[in-house]
This record gives sequence, structure tokens and C-alpha cells, in this order.
Amino acid sequence: MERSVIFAGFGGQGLLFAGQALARGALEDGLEVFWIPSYGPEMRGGTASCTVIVGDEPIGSPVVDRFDAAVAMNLPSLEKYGPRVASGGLLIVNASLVEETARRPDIDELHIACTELAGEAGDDKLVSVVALGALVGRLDWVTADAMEAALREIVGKKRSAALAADLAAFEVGLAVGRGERLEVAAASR
Amino acid sequence: MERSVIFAGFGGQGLLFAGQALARGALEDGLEVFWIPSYGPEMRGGTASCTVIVGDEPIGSPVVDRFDAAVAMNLPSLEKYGPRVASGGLLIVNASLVEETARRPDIDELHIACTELAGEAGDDKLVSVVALGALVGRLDWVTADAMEAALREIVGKKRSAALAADLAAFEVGLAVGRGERLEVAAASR
Amino acid sequence: MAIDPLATRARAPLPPWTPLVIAEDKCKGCELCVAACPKAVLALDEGVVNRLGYHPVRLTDASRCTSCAFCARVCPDVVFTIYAPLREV
Amino acid sequence: MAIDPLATRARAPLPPWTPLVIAEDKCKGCELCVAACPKAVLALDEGVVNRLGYHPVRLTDASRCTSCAFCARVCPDVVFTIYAPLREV
Amino acid sequence: MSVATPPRAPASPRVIYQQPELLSETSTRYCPGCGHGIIHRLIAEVLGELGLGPRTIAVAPVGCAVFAYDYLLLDFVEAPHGRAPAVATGIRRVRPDNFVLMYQGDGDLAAIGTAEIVHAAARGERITGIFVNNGIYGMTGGQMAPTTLLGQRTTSSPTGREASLAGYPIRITEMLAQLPGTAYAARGTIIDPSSVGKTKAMIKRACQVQLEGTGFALVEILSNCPVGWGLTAQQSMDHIRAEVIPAYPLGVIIDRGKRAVAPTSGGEG
Amino acid sequence: MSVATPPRAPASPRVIYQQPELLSETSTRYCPGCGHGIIHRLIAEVLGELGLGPRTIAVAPVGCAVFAYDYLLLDFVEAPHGRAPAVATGIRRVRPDNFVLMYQGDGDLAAIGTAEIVHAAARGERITGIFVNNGIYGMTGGQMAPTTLLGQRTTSSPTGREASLAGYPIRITEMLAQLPGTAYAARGTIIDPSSVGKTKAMIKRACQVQLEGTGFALVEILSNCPVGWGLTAQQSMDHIRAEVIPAYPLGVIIDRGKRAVAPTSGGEG
Amino acid sequence: MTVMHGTSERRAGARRARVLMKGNEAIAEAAIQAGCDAYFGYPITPQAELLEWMARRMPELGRTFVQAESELAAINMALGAGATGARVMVSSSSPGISLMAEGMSYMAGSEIPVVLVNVMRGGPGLGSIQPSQSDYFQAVKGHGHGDYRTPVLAPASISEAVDLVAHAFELAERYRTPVFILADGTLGQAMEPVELRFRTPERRANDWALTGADGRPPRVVKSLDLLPENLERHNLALQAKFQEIARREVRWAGQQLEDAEFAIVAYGTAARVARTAVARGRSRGIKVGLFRPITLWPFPERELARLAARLRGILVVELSAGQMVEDVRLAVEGRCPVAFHGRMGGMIPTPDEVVEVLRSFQARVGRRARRKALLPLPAESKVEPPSGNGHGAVDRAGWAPVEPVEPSEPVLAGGHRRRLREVAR
Amino acid sequence: MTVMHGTSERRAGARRARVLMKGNEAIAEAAIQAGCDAYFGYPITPQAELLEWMARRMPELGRTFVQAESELAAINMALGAGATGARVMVSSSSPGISLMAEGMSYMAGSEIPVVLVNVMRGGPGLGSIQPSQSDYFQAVKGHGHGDYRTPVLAPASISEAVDLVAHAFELAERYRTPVFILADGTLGQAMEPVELRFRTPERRANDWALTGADGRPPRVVKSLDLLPENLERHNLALQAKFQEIARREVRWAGQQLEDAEFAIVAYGTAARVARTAVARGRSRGIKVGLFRPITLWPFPERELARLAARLRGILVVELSAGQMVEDVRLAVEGRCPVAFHGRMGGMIPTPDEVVEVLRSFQARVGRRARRKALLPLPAESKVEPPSGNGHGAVDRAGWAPVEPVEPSEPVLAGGHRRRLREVAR
Ligand SMILES: Cc1ncc(C[n+]2csc(CCOP(=O)(O)OP(=O)(O)O)c2C)c(N)n1
Ligand SMILES: Cc1ncc(C[n+]2csc(CCOP(=O)(O)OP(=O)(O)O)c2C)c(N)n1
Ligand code: SF4
Ligand code: SF4
Ligand code: SF4
Ligand code: SF4
Ligand code: SF4
Ligand code: SF4
Ligand SMILES: [Mg+2]
Ligand SMILES: [Mg+2]
Repeated sequence: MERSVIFAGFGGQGLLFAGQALARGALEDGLEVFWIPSYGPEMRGGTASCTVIVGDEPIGSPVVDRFDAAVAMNLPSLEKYGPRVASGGLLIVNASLVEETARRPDIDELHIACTELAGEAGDDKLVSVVALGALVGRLDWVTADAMEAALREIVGKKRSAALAADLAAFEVGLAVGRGERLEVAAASR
Repeated sequence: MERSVIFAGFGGQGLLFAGQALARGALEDGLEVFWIPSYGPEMRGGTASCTVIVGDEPIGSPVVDRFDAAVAMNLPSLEKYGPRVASGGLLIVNASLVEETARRPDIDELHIACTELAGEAGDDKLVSVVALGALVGRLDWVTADAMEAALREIVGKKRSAALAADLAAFEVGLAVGRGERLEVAAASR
Repeated sequence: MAIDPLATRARAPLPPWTPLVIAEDKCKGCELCVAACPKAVLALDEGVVNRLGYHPVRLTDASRCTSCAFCARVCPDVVFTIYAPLREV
Repeated sequence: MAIDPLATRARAPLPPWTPLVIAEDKCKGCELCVAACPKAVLALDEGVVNRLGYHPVRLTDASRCTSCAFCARVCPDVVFTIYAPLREV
Repeated sequence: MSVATPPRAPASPRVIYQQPELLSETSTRYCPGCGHGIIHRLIAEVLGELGLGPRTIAVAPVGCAVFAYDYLLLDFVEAPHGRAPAVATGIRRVRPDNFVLMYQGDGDLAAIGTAEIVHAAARGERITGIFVNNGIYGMTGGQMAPTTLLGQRTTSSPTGREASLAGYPIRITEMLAQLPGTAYAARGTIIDPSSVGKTKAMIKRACQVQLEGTGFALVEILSNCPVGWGLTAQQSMDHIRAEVIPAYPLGVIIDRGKRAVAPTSGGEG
Repeated sequence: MSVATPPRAPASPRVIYQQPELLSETSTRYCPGCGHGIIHRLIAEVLGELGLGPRTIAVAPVGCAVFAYDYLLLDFVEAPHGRAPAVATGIRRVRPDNFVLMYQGDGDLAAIGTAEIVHAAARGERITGIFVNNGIYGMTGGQMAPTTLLGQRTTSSPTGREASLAGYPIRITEMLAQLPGTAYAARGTIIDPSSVGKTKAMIKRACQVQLEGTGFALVEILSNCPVGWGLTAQQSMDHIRAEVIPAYPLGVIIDRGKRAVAPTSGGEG
Repeated sequence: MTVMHGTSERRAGARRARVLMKGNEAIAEAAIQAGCDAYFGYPITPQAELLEWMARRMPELGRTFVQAESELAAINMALGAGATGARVMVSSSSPGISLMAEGMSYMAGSEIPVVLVNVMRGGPGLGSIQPSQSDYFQAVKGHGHGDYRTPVLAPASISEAVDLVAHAFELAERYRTPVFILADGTLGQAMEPVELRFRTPERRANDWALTGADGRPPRVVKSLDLLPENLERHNLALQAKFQEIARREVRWAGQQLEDAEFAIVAYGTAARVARTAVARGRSRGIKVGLFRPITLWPFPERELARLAARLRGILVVELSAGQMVEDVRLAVEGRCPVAFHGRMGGMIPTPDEVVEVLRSFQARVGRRARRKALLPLPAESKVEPPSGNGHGAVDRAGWAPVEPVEPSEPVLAGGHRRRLREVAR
Repeated sequence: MTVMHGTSERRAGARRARVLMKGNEAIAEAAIQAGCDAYFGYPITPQAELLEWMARRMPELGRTFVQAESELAAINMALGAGATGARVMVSSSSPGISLMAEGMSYMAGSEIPVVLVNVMRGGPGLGSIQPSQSDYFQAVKGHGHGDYRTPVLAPASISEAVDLVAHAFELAERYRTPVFILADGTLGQAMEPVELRFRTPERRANDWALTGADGRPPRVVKSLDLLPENLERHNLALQAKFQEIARREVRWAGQQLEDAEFAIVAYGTAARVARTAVARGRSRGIKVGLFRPITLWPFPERELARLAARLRGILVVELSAGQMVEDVRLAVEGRCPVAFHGRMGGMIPTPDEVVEVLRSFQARVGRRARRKALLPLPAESKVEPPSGNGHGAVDRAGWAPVEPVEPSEPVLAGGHRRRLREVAR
């Protein structure tokens, strides 16, 4: 079974990083995974996105008709990818920047004030890590342990302060995703 | 019927010119004709040659297995093209530079002291024009009138001295080719 | 046409007047204008994220702006329109 | 090796001696050597056509040749081999 | 988008600065603080002031400025990477009455397009070239350019450019200025309001040179690439002042004036 | 073929001049009086004297000298037209202990290969280049080259080169000499015994520069193309003296000596 | 249109205006007479005389001649001039053509008309300067990157080259596309009598060309679009154009195909050899005809497919290791055996050599037919009188009738075809 | 060898050493591990990371990295380095590859080994930087001038790319030829788990390479020969080599072909889409399998021909307007209908889209079969157990047996074939 998620938002929100962390988490869990960014000049200044496909078998098609999950970190991303979430799928929206909703009763829509939560965890730039945590917490595609190992691996030991911040942001998101912090997550509509 | 002749010798002997004159003569006579030089760096300093194919219908193949006639203005040319003259064909050899013969009883081999004859006509550089005259005189592929018109056309009116020399050299060769000046033309063996 | 030399100096604009207009949605928050402003009256508005995802620049004190257009000269995104300073009539 | 500095000067060649040898079949009759020869002792042999189709150069007066090798220096076709001049022993 | 009319000002106040007419309303795809935007604006201003917009045929490079045609309201053709001078030559020769402008980055002009720029200059083509030297390949992700400074880190010189492996920076505008076909060559920058003004004057002169028909004209502009350099926009301007200008001195390198070697015959035939 | 032993001289006389060992016995395909032959011989002499023959990897151009490998007894690779400096760079980098020689005509080096020569010089590649400037495309039948003099008739400038249409001659060696990677650049000729000697000294120095490891070395040689110029061999030499040298002055243009900008690290990696 | 096979008419007006011209020069003059505004080139054998002719004539006429610093520069000068709507020609020979791959792809992508002449020589690499046809693949399939096709015209005589030059400009401008003329060293270097039937195609209104945005919105000539959806749309429009060309612009000529059991398929110089070989083969009892593609792309595939169905075999003759033979096989698709004979590196097969190959092919096909009963000659195979194929490209002697046939495979499936239809040109 | 379709074994050793690597970087590191001595390149999206990886790693290892001034320079630096026998890689993307046409032709002609990676993007012209397969023709047919072929390897996963890099060096050196690796933007930009199964091919004695004529006669690496007879001989030797490669080096992989009525033929990224489409198609009742060429040249034509004989139809899927489909048709030669579905300009078809096309194709083929009775499924069509095709390039899941078949047309006739035989390699 292949499951796909797209992370989308402004460049600079750390979306590619979040996607890579998820991919590495999947690897840690012994899964197959495929990560592909939108690349090229539009990366700079404009919008950024990446797709992660996780599966038990080597990933086939790199293109996804409908996403099992989407993380929309700004309004254009919500507008673009909200409609492309598969029925029954998950949509995470960065409530710190976006007030709109996807108006899709058939999906699980989670609005999270990523900036505030990231700030609470120590660094309000780590918005995508919060969203990643929520995704992992909500869907259980990858274990939280694997994700932590992945973050440790990617961020590296040398930058321990950065690592601590990332782990904290991830934990906050995880809690939200698991429904342990209901107050900051707003369901759709 | 297509008929082919190759003019071959050293660069600087005027072989391409002679071939072109023949081609233009053919044109004057309303025939079809095809002229192709050996081209490229080996033209300079080394050897030069050109092939002329004359016919009643547009010329087909530009390559010739066996030549109906060959003009060999130096020894390497005799060695190379002597054997490629078709049986019954004509071989004209520049006796001023070449003493050897093709040893081919099956062809008409004409040895002409081109330098001397050209000198006699006024310019001892015009060796190939003498040979051309002989060819035309011997074979009648093209009329002498057409050849004269062709030379006039090519050499041009402005260079009347050059034209006169060319015409004279051609006439001498023509006479030899027609057998009117037997003393300077030696048949093979 | 960058500067219209034929524009009449006579008609002063009616108040309220502003020395410059900021095309907020074109600003990319690079702060080049902030550094270039001799009067230090430009600053990013950290509270806002514009259409492009940046904090746009704001004129913090219109009264101190001299319409020198330094900001406009260094701005890569043609965010500014500058008006002649108000004449004390 | 262009010039062998170790070559002994002691052993003079036996006569008949020649200051230079011309590789006749390599000559292209360009006459650069003719122009370069300070003694004017080189000329084309118009009576001969060599393997390449040119009139090769000839040393017209060996006795006046000084073995200066100017001809060899300008010859593009390495036609000359030059020997040291005969010493009046 | 905000409109550039001041609020509640019925009689229009005198505009000191506004968006040049030859610049489109579109937001550029350039990163925040990128000099390409400033330079585009200067071109629009100069062409506007000289009234050349309707006569201009422009050539876009391959580099971050590849979308120049989206921003400058001019007839445009897109050249293959580095070949703008050849493309401009083609236009020049068949359209003697048009104004021909080309825009190139340093990778475009000084690396892959070296032969084309040298020969366009050698031919003295009546072309005005804008050469944006940001010492890096911006568009492809910040690799080393021929103009990258020694020691500068880029994605393809991760430990800093080393002469023994990657050679020396090239001052190509000085090289081109040597050619008699080059009527005008200058180097400016855009690090502050004053240098922006001077650069604009250079661009204007380079355009006039084309109109005078005396030969090839080029303005090199030391620009920045905050993203590629890993600096903020303002830091990048400071870096130009401190490091780049010493290596690439500013000023007019050559201006043969009207006495320049003019074409021996009338036109471009 | 005649053998270079003097007739009837039992004890071998002292040889003052003979065919260099690195030159093959083959007659060249060059036209009578063509300078390429002289220059080949000088190269053979210099490499022989420096003992570099067995270490040399040479790069042949596309031009009349394309057959250089038939005449010089060296390891050779044939470069595409104009690309010899890139080809030589490739060799240089993977064979740090070999001597790398390249030979180029003016069409090859100064037209199609402009980018490659500029950047090989800019990188300061340890390569020795021989640049035969005969002001024409010899091999293809005498067309105009970038170095063709103004007013000179060629098969592609039948009424004489006109600057307005075909641009100005390029002094590319001077341009290259500007680059810090160029350790040595000089211009010689081969019009008489004395200039042949001086040119040989330049070639020798250009080879030594490579051995010293200080950068790129180039010797431009003003040569002739009697066939392309429509002159006899000697007339062509006179033409060089009268017309070409004034436009392309002889001499050492730069010799940074041992103090040249040496590679910052040891080798070619 | 072609004069190569013209016979009786030709002799009739024997002394009418014909001039002896070198192929390279005739092509150049034909371009000039066709109204060529600008020529850009770089010297290379065996096409140097083309450039030299232009160097002399164009300035005389006040038109543009530039000897570029390289083939790369030449093709990009053409790109610039072409983008203004000028009539532009570029010429080179094989290695120089390789250097133009990027430029050609750009021009195809940004729909800039230009005529590019390749006077082919032997390869690969520096190869030789002797005639060859080994750039067929390059011209017809894969020169530059990306999905594009270039019309390729292959003259077999100098007179035909003259005709095709004007036609090439027409195609280039009608379809806004680069067009190849694929000649070879023989055609470039030879002299033949040329009838001065020059032609100047009409100019069309170029509502896309760059002239300065004076009183109209700016125009952009480009191939870039970073949005895949847009770039696909652009590509679909290009493909629709290519299909239109494929439908409308096929040219070929036949000779003695009416009763033929075998056909030689050959173009250019190889077709001349084949023509002589056909005559000799006939005189030796082989019922053979000549099928000569004049457009190599679009390849006359329907016509050949139809012909193949009633042949016992096809022999493809090329001055190459076998390139066009792939297109022949794609057209024939097993309808009859296809054999190949080629020479390389500047060699040209002699007519006798071809007849020899034909003989041995005939013998093998005979055996094969008996063994596999694969090749019954269609009983209804009927000879029709000579007639045009709609484009005037009929050789005067001999002709094989062409009726519209169903396109052979591949079927363009589903979405692709639909999208193609959706795109208006 | 390929890991793309690997399934159970994979899960078994789930936690064994795998790293997440970007395709571009994995290719670069694979080259390094394969002993690459020198890399020459020029930045271009979407392959820039390959160059950047080399920029970092090669100097660390004391090997050669040069960022050339252009792609032209890069390929010619490779030519020089390759001529000394060094193991050399060059990479670029579509427009940059076009600029290498002349250099590649020279290297093919002068038999210089080099590996050239093309991370394809949308074209033509500047096009886009999104993935595409529209340089198939270029790589497989007509890049440079002259008669030559380049082996072309097309990985469909990053792990396979790693394997094929080492294999490419082997091929390049064994046959003294440039070799293409044809990837696309997806493969270059994506990250996948890669098993670190790097491999260093053995070095061979290079008795032709340039090292300085020290104690041996000088060597010349060149492609020029002005004597047509000689150049033809050289070309015949090259052709003999290409035939040997065609005979020995074909690679392909199959999946669920045993009982297939339809096959999708696709390579690279398109094959990944096809793989998912096959699974979905099967789940919707279409008996479909996947035939995935790994070598695009030599194309697995015999294998596909044999397969085609027992299929009802073949659907070719490409990220192009239809290029490989020509080689498929050449192989199939009418044995079954061939349909095509492609996307362009950076678009990638979705699996559902492919299934949809397959369905409509199925419907049309059904009608067609009834009408023309063209397509009886061979009764003896028998499924054999998975086994190798001799080169280890078998996908783990699914396999179609290959038995040697007679080569299809064209017959190489007479002299040509004979001359080919005469030439010793
Ligand atoms: C033939 C070719 N090679 C490489 C590229 C990739 N490419 C695009 S832009 C660019 C360089 C940009 O650098 P520069 O010219 O300095 O412009 P900047 O982006 O810095 O403004 C390159 C190499 C290309 N598009 N075409
Ligand atoms: C790509 C390419 N373009 C053009 C040619 C044709 N060509 C061969 S030699 C040459 C120029 C030779 O001129 P130059 O370099 O000055 O050498 P010369 O013959 O004068 O010594 C040219 C253009 C070629 N072989 N390859
Ligand atoms: S006009 Fe001058 S003072 Fe006013 S904001 Fe701009 S820079 Fe500052
Ligand atoms: S310079 Fe322009 S874009 Fe930058 S912050 Fe100021 S207004 Fe915004
Ligand atoms: S060695 Fe000197 S004197 Fe003797 S022939 Fe030669 S140039 Fe003349
Ligand atoms: S210079 Fe050499 S080739 Fe020329 S004439 Fe003298 S000996 Fe002969
Ligand atoms: S990458 Fe650099 S040059 Fe390009 S837009 Fe961004 S800052 Fe400007
Ligand atoms: S053409 Fe010119 S350069 Fe070439 S060999 Fe002849 S004289 Fe020398
Ligand atoms: Mg740059
Ligand atoms: Mg020259």
C-alpha cells in the first residue's frame, strides 16, 4: 500500500526539510519511500512543495492523482491541494497564516496554529516541523521513534541546539496530531 | 549513352579547368553533363583530378566504374587510372612527364608531349588544354565549335591574350587527336 | 517615463497628503530601502504577511520623509511611488 | 637533435666533400631557401620534376656555400642536411 | 495590488518617482533584494526617457533574467544560454532601424558565451549590452562563475574557489574594451542610491552610443545574489562594496566618443 | 627518398643541421613554402633539445595542421575544431606528469575556439600552445579569419575585409596575456632565418614555463598561406614583414617568470 | 519539378537557357533569388563555395552576409534574424551541423523559420570531406533535444536543389519551422546544367515577428515555459503542426514502378546511382523500379507501404551504415522483405555493385518466398498512368500511382490523440 | 540487478544498510565508487546536484573535477582525458547535451570511452526543467553526425541508476565507446533508499591510450581519414563493434508478462508509472504486463518481437510525443497493434490515466481483431518460470521468457554484410 503526502507553502517555511525528515523516518522504519521536490527557480522566493510516498514495496509511479494527506502552509497551497486530497484523507492547514478552510466534509481537516506552537516549542520558524509532527501523530504511517531518529540523523549531533528545537517542535505537533492538545487544532468547517 | 572521362595529374596543371571546359562544351552542344572534382586539402600541392560524364539524358550515377577515357598528366595518374579505362577506351598520357605506358593493348593509348606542344602554341603551362584538344579530336563527344565557344565563355573576353593562348593550345591538341599531327602522338606499344 | 519634467508644480495636492505610496503586495521585505533611507523612517511590518509571503515595508513616520526617493532607487520591486514634498504655501 | 654540441670538430671528412645534401624528392620548389641564401648559390632545377611534381632546388656552387644553414632554417620541408665547412687544414 | 494614487488627493500631486511605463505590473520571480529587479527598472527608465521602447528588440539571456520579457514591455527573443550576442547580431543586421538591447548574466556572458561576446564586440556590432555580474550562477543554484572571487564558496567550489583548480576570475569587460569594435565599456554597481544613479547614466550612454552608430557598447553591473551568496540583501550589497569592487573597479573603461572607429561604409547591409 | 649521408665521406663529417628526430620522414601535405612546415620543425627541435618527446601528449587542431600527427612523432589526439584547449585541459588534469602541447591555427583558436582558449588561459592550465596565425582559413580554401587584416581579400571577403561588415582583426594574444593565468605569451614569425631563430627561442621558453608549472604559455607565430593569399612563398614572407607585423607586433608580450601566480596548491588533482 | 529524370522534353529544347553551376553555388543563388534576406555561415568543406557565393553576392545586393565566428554563432544569428521575420539561410557540413543542435531545437521550439543546408560528408567525428549520407538520423530524428521534427528535403540533382531551396523557404515560413536541406559532397561539388527556374515565394504577414512594440503589445519569441501544463499545451500545438506537415507535405518520385517486382529506395546521390542501377538491372532482366523520397521527413510512408504490398522486395541504398532503412521498415512493416546496401566514409557504390546486390537479394527472396509463402504478388496490382502526387514532385520518367491508404500503426491512443485534436494551431 | 520491482527479499532485510539519496547524488557517488578519475561538467537544472557532489568529493579524493566554461568545453575535456585512458564522466541535461553532439561524434569516431549522463528535461529549446523523455531520439539515433551508435542505459530507480553507472563504465571501456545514461528530472531530483552496492569495474590494459611515446611508437587517437577507402574500413570496424554490442549487451526487464494479453512498454520514470498502472489494470481485469527496456540501444528487439507475437496489443508509454515507439514498431513489425500514450513538457501521466488509455485500446483492438482477424493469440503461448536474460537485468517480480529468435528485417544485403564480416575488430 502506497500512501502519499504533499507539503506545500512558501519557500523558507522548511517544507522540503519536513518532507525529507518524513522520508528518512520511513527509511528508519524499514519502509520504501520516495521523496520528490518541486524544483527549480520557482523554489526561490515563490512557493515550495515536496511529495513523499511511503509504501511497503518499492514505489511505482512518482506522480500522485490524489494525495492521502496534504500539508498546506499558506493560502495558495490550500487552494491548490485542498481539492486534491483523497476522500477520507487528511488535510493539515497552517492556521497561523490561513483562515480559510477546504470545505470538504469528506476529509479530516486539521487547522493548526503552527507559528504559535513552534514559538511555544522554542523557535517560531519551525512551522513545518510542527505540521510534520501533527501528520505523524494523526496517521501513524511512520513511528514517532523513527521520526526522532530521523531528525537526529538529519540535523546532526553538532548542531544540538537546532536539534533540540526541532525535536520540541515535532513533539508539539505530534501531540496535536494525536489529539492530545485539542485546544489548538480546529477541525474543518 | 553516358560517356566518362577523368582528368588527373598534379595540382597546377590545369586539370579542373580542362574538365570544366569540356563540361561547358557539352552544354553548348545541348548535352547533359556532370563534372565533379576531387576536392579538399589534397587538391593543394598534391594531385588533382576531375571526372566529366557526358550523356544524352540527365546523368545518373556520379561514380564511374570504368572510364571511357582518361587523361593522365603524371605518372601516379597513369598508374592509378590506366587500369580503369574501359576496354576500347581512350587513354591520353602526358609524354612530356611520363615515359611509361599502360601496357593495355585493348585500349587506344595516345602519348602526347603536352608541354612542348603547349609551348609551341604559345604557353607551355597549358598542358591540360592540349590534352583536352586531343580528347575532343579523338572522340567527337563534343563538337570543336562548342569547345571553342566554351573556352571563349569561360576565359572571357577581357582576357583576350589568355583566350588566344587557350584556343591555340586547344587547336594543337585537336589536330593531334584527329591524327593530323601524327609525329608528336605516339600510340601505345 | 520616470520623471515627468512637464508636470506642473503649481497644483499642490489636497491634504491628507503622503510622500509615498507603498505597493504592499509587491514588497519582498528585502530591507534594502530600510538601509537606504537617510531618515530611517522605513521598517518591515512583522505582523503582516503579504500575498507573496513576506513582511511588507511601512513608512513609520510620514512627516520625516523628505521624498528623497532613495528608497525607490534601491528597491528591486518598484514598490514605491514618491510624491514631491508638501510646500509650505 | 638539431645541433649536436658534442660532435667532434677534429675529424674532417674525406673529400670529395659537400656542404649540404638536398633531399630532392622532398623539395617543393618554394624558393624560400633561394631567397634566404646569402651567397645566392641555390636555384631551382627547371629541367627536373620530382616525385611531388616540383622543380627541386640545387646547390649551384658548393665552393661558395658557407654552411650557414640559413636555407635549412627557412625550408618548410626539411630538405637540407648541412655539414660543417671544410677546414683549411 | 495597491494602486499608486495617493489617497484622497483630488488634484494630482507631482510625482517624483513612479513605476516606469516600460515595466510590467507583474511581480518578478527574483528573490528578495536581487539586483536584477533594480537593473530592469533602470533599463525601463532609460529606454523610456530616450523614447526607445517602441523601437527596441531585446534579447533575453538564460539565467535568472530569462524572464526579462515578462517584466520589460519590449519585443523580446529568448537566446540560448550564452548566445545573446549572436542572436542580437542577427537582429542587428536585418533590422538596421531598430534599437537592439541584450541582457546577460556573468555565467551567460563570461563562460559559455565568451566567443559570442568577444566576436560581437570585435565586429563592432551596434548593440547595447547589459552585463549583470553577480559572481555566481544564480538560476541553477549558486555555482561558481568565471567572475567568482578567489576563495569564494559556491555550490561548485564548496571550499572556496582555488586558482590551481578553478582558475582566476576574469575581467572580461576590460578584455572587450581592448577591441577596436567596442565603442563604450563601463562598470557600475547598484549597492546604494548613488551607485544606482551612476549606473543609470552608464546605461544611458551605452544606449546613445548605439544611436551614434560607433560600435559595440557594454555596461557591466556588479550585482548581488543574496540567495546564492548566503547573505541578506543588505549584507550582499556590503559585500560588493568590500570585496567585489576592489577586484572589479568601477568606472568608464572606454568611451571612444563620436570619434570611434565608425563603420567604413554606411550601414549594416 | 634521398638519404642525408654525404656522398663518399667515410668518416662522418660534423652535422650542423639535420632532420630532427621527432619529425617523421613523410612529406607533408602542406603547400610549397607554407610556414606550418617550418613551425613543425621548430617544435620537433625544441622538444628534442629538452628531451620532452617521450613525455609529450600533443593535441592537433582542425586546420591545415590537422595532420600534425603524421609529421611529429608524438602521442597525439585530434581535437574538434577550436576545442584543442579543452582537450588539452582534459589531458592536463589526468596526466600531471606529462608534457601537454597544443597546436592551433587562427581560425581554430581565435574564431570557433575563442571561449576555450580564453578559459584555458584563465584557469592557468599548464599547457604550451602554438598558435599559427596566417590570417586566413587555409584548409577550407582561404576564407577570412578573425585575424585577417582590414582590406585583405579572401574568398569570403572578396572585395577586402571591411570593418563595418566583418569587424576588426583581433589581437587575441594580447587579450590572453591580460589574464593572470597566462604565464607566458609571445609573438614571433618565420619570415627569415633570424626570425625563425627567435621564434624557436620563444617556443623553448613556452615549454619551460610549463615545466616550471606557473601557468598557461602561448606562442603566436605570424605565418603565411601563399595559396590562400595568392602570392608566391617569398612574396608571402615579404607581405608579413610589410603588412602583418605592423598590425601584430612581434615580441614577448608577457613573461611572468618564476614569480608567476603559481598554483595555490600542489598539483592538478 | 525534378529534372533529374526528365528526358525527352529536355532534349527538345536542348539549347535553351541552362547554365553550368556548382551545386553549392546554385543552392546559394537559388536562395538569393528566393529572396533570402540574410545568410550566416562558417567555412567548412565541402560547402565552402556556398558561403563564398553568399559572401560575394549578398553585400552586392545590400543584403546580410555574416561569416560567423562558429557554427554555434551562425545558427544563433539565424535565430535572431529569423525572429524578426527575415528570410534566413544557414549552411554547413556534418560536424558544423552537429554544433547547431541546440539552436535548431530552440528554433523549432520558438517556431522560427530558417533554412539549414547540410552538405554531408563522411563521419563520425572529423571523418572526411567526401560525400556521405550518414546524417540522415540526425536530420530526421534526433538532432536537438526535445519533441520536434524538422522537414527535410533531399535533392538528387542540382536543378532539383534549386527548386527545393525556394520550397524550403515556403515550408519554413508557412509552418514557422526550421527546414533542412540534406545534400552531400557530390551535389555540393559537382557541376551540372541548371535551368534558371528560380522562384521567389510570397512573403506572408508575420503577426508574430519582432519589429519593435510600436503601437502594439510587445511580442515574445521563446521556447521556455516552466509550467508543465503550459509547456505541454505548446508541445501539443507543435505536434499538431508536425502532423499537418506530415499530412500535406510529403514528396517523392518514382521510376519504372508500374510493373516492378523490386524497388530500390534511395535519395539524393544514392538515388542517382540507383537510377543507373535500375536501368542496368532492367537490361539484365530484373523488374526493378526506383522509389525516391524527396522529403525525408515527412517520409512518404503511406505511399511506400502501398507499394510494398505488391513488391517482392525492397532494396534500400544509402551512403551510410543504414539509417533511412529504419523509416523504410517502419513504412513497410513486414509487407515485403527489406534489404540494405550501403557504403560509408565517402565511398559511393557503383551501379554495377548495386545490381549485383539486387541479384543476390532476388535469389534470397526467391528462396524465402518458396519457404514461407510470404510474398505473393498481389494479383490486382495495376499500373496507372503517371500523375502528380499533389505537390508536383513527380519524376518525369516512370511513376507509381498513390492512393490514400489508412495510416499504419502506431495508433495514437486515447488522451494523446484527443489532446492533439483539442489544440487549435 | 534492478531493485525497483524487488519485493519480498526487500522487506525481509528491512533494516539493512540503505541510505536516502538524491538521484543526482547517487549517480555521482556511484561514479566515484566505480573509480571515475575525472568529471567535467557545467551547471544545469535538473542535474546540478550531480556536478555539485562531484565538486565536493572529487578534490577530496585527489581526483579531477573541472567546472568547464560550457558543455562544449566539458565534453571536449572528457575527450582529452578519455584519450589517455582515464575513467571519465560528464553530465548535463537536454540543452547542454545538444551542445555535445559534435564531441560525442568525435569520441565515437575515435573510440574514446566516456560516460555521459543526461538528466532529461522538457523541450524543445529552453523548454522547462521538469522531467521528460523527449531526448530518446537524440540519444538513440541522431545526436552527432555520422554513422555511429551509443549504448544507452535507462534506469528506472535510483538504485538501478547506481548499478548502471558501473555498468556504463564497463561498456565504455570494453567497447571503447561513449555511453549514455538516460535519466530524467524525476530520477535526478527524487530521493529513494539506495543500497550501497557500489562496484568498481576492473581496469583493462589500454594499449591505445595516450601516455607519451616513451619507449614505444607514438599513438594517435583520431577520427579523420581523408581516404574514403580507409575511412570506410574504419567505419566497418565501428559497425562490427556496434553489432557485437547489439548482440551481447541487450538488457530489459519484464513484469507479469506470463499470461499477458497486453504489454505496456516503457522505460525510466514512465516505467514506474506503468508498473503502478499494470497493478491497477490487473485489479480491473486487464491482463497486462510490463516490458521495460533497460538498454535503449541496443533495443531489446528480438525479445519484444517474440513477445509481440502472442499479445493482443502493446501500449507504449513515454514522457514524449512518441519516440521509443518507433523502435517498438520496428521490433514488432506488425505482429500486434502498437498504441502510444505520451505526455510532454514536464507532465507525467498518472497510473489511472494509463489504465484508461489501456482500456480504450483494449476496446479498439477487440473490434479490430474481429474485423481483420489479425490477432489470434498463439495457442502455444506458454508461461515459463522467471529466469535471467543472461545479463542479470531481470526484475524480480514477473518475467517473460526469451528464446533466441531470428533477427527481423532488414537483411543486410550483399557487399555490406560481407564487408562487415571481413573486418576484424
Ligand atoms: C546550454 C545550457 N547550459 C546550461 C543551462 C543552465 N543554466 C541556466 S541559467 C545558467 C547560468 C546562470 O548564471 P548567470 O548567467 O550568471 O545568470 P544569473 O542567474 O546569475 O543571473 C545556467 C548554467 C542552460 N539553460 N543551457
Ligand atoms: C566544426 C567545424 N567547423 C568547420 C570545420 C572546417 N574547417 C576545417 S579547418 C578550418 C579552419 C582552418 O583555419 P585555421 O585554423 O586558421 O588553420 P589553417 O588551415 O589556416 O592553418 C575550418 C573552418 C570543421 N572541420 N569543423
Ligand atoms: S523618500 Fe527618502 S526619506 Fe522618504 S522613505 Fe524613501 S528614502 Fe526614506
Ligand atoms: S526595497 Fe522594496 S522590496 Fe525591499 S523591502 Fe523595501 S519596498 Fe520591500
Ligand atoms: S648553407 Fe648558407 S650559403 Fe650554403 S646554400 Fe644554405 S644558405 Fe646558402
Ligand atoms: S625551401 Fe625547401 S622546399 Fe623550398 S625550394 Fe628550398 S629546399 Fe625546396
Ligand atoms: S538566485 Fe540570485 S540572481 Fe537569481 S533571483 Fe535569486 S538572488 Fe537574484
Ligand atoms: S592552404 Fe595555406 S596554410 Fe594550408 S598548407 Fe596551403 S599554404 Fe599552408
Ligand atoms: Mg550570475
Ligand atoms: Mg589560419
